[in-house]
Amino acid sequence: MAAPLLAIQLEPGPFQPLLAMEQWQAQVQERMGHLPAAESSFVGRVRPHTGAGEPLAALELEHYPGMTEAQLHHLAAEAANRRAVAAVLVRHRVGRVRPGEPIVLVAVAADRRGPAQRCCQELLEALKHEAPFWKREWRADGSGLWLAGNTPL
Amino acid sequence: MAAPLLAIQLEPGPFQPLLAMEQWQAQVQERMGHLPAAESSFVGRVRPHTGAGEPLAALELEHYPGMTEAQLHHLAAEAANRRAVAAVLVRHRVGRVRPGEPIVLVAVAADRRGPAQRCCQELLEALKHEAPFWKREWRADGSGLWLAGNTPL
Amino acid sequence: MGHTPELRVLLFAALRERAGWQERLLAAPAGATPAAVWRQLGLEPNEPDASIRVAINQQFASWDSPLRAGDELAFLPPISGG
Amino acid sequence: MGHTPELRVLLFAALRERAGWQERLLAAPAGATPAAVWRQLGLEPNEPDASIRVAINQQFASWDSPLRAGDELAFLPPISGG
Repeated sequence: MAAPLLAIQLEPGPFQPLLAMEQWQAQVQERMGHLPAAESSFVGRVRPHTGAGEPLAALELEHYPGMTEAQLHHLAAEAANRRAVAAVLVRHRVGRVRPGEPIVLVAVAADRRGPAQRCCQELLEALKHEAPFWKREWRADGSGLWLAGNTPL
Repeated sequence: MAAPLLAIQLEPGPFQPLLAMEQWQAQVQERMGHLPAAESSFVGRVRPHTGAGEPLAALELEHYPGMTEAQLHHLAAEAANRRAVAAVLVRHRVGRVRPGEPIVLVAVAADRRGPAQRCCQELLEALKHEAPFWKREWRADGSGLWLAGNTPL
Repeated sequence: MGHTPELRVLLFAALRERAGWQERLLAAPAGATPAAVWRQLGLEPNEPDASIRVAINQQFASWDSPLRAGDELAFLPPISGG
Repeated sequence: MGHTPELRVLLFAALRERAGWQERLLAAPAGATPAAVWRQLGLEPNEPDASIRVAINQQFASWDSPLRAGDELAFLPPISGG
């Protein structure tokens, strides 16, 4: 089997997940000559409130330029090889993200639904815990709070 | 919590999953005033070969008009209530579907990624086994074979 | 003794093609069940295997559900959706 | 005795704000480890808790990895991606 196609990108501003998926599908189609039978995807968006339940003005996403991109590639390759999938798409916001805006998109194409679904889930969990991103919640009063972990499943 | 928004539709001809998701997101946005934090989706496409490995000319999807739609609604409502999700989208082809064309789209929006992912998977399995659809593989020589089950996970 | 149920019977996919028909209107004896109708119609195999399912009025039902006049009875071969 | 490693040290997010700086160039004693550099820089808490991770040259590493001249050493507070 050919090496999986990995399309990984940080997004410094708002992005449209459906547009990103369309572009990725075109890449997969061009590379493979067809689209695999199973495609699983996940989009995460900013909640309108903080973890403590207050209105959220924005979420700030800090990253480690260089290491974050490399680690996303590493995690995507690892997840793709573990599950024998054909193609992986990751888009992840950095910077200031407003409520409702997408933060993360993961999509996986494979010949079977099981590997596509499992790879998509595993990669999402991996990047939440193993890719250097840090979130700060900004409230309307201008105060900010760094988060020390992730929203539970 | 409000009853989940269920958008269920049979597709008599080729459809575009990303366009269907865009329309559904607009519905969810209008109904809820925002898009939930987690969105999980799955697209299934026709493989280019039969289960026996021969080139596939087309897949024919027969259904039971009336019961199929009702059963899809029932399965979607059941899966949505079991997982407390906000909105569910199902599009399913009927008729003659060519290799590479989408057969099924399931998308689920929820406040957390776990319920969104699990509901999407469970609903996909449910409709594969509990919604009255029947597949026939058509080969290039004009012979057809009714399938007696589903592709394994 | 109940009255004679008038049934609409539907077959799908492989079952339809094997039998050579899709829909029949049928008067069944009082107390008829899907299992009895299957035999009455001479459908094959004589003892339907477990993979074939029954729907009455577009809802899954069991082989021994009592049928009533006006019911729509369908025999469903193994489902393969999605 | 090895020679003195010249290190580039980076802090991120809450660690950066607590310390009041983002990047430092530093000469560390021979045999220096991330744990030793953490103390040398007076970072807090004095004994870093398990949630803080170390990267050397942009790869995760352990607190007792030996550092070499030219290394980029980063201290990473708890990750919250996705």
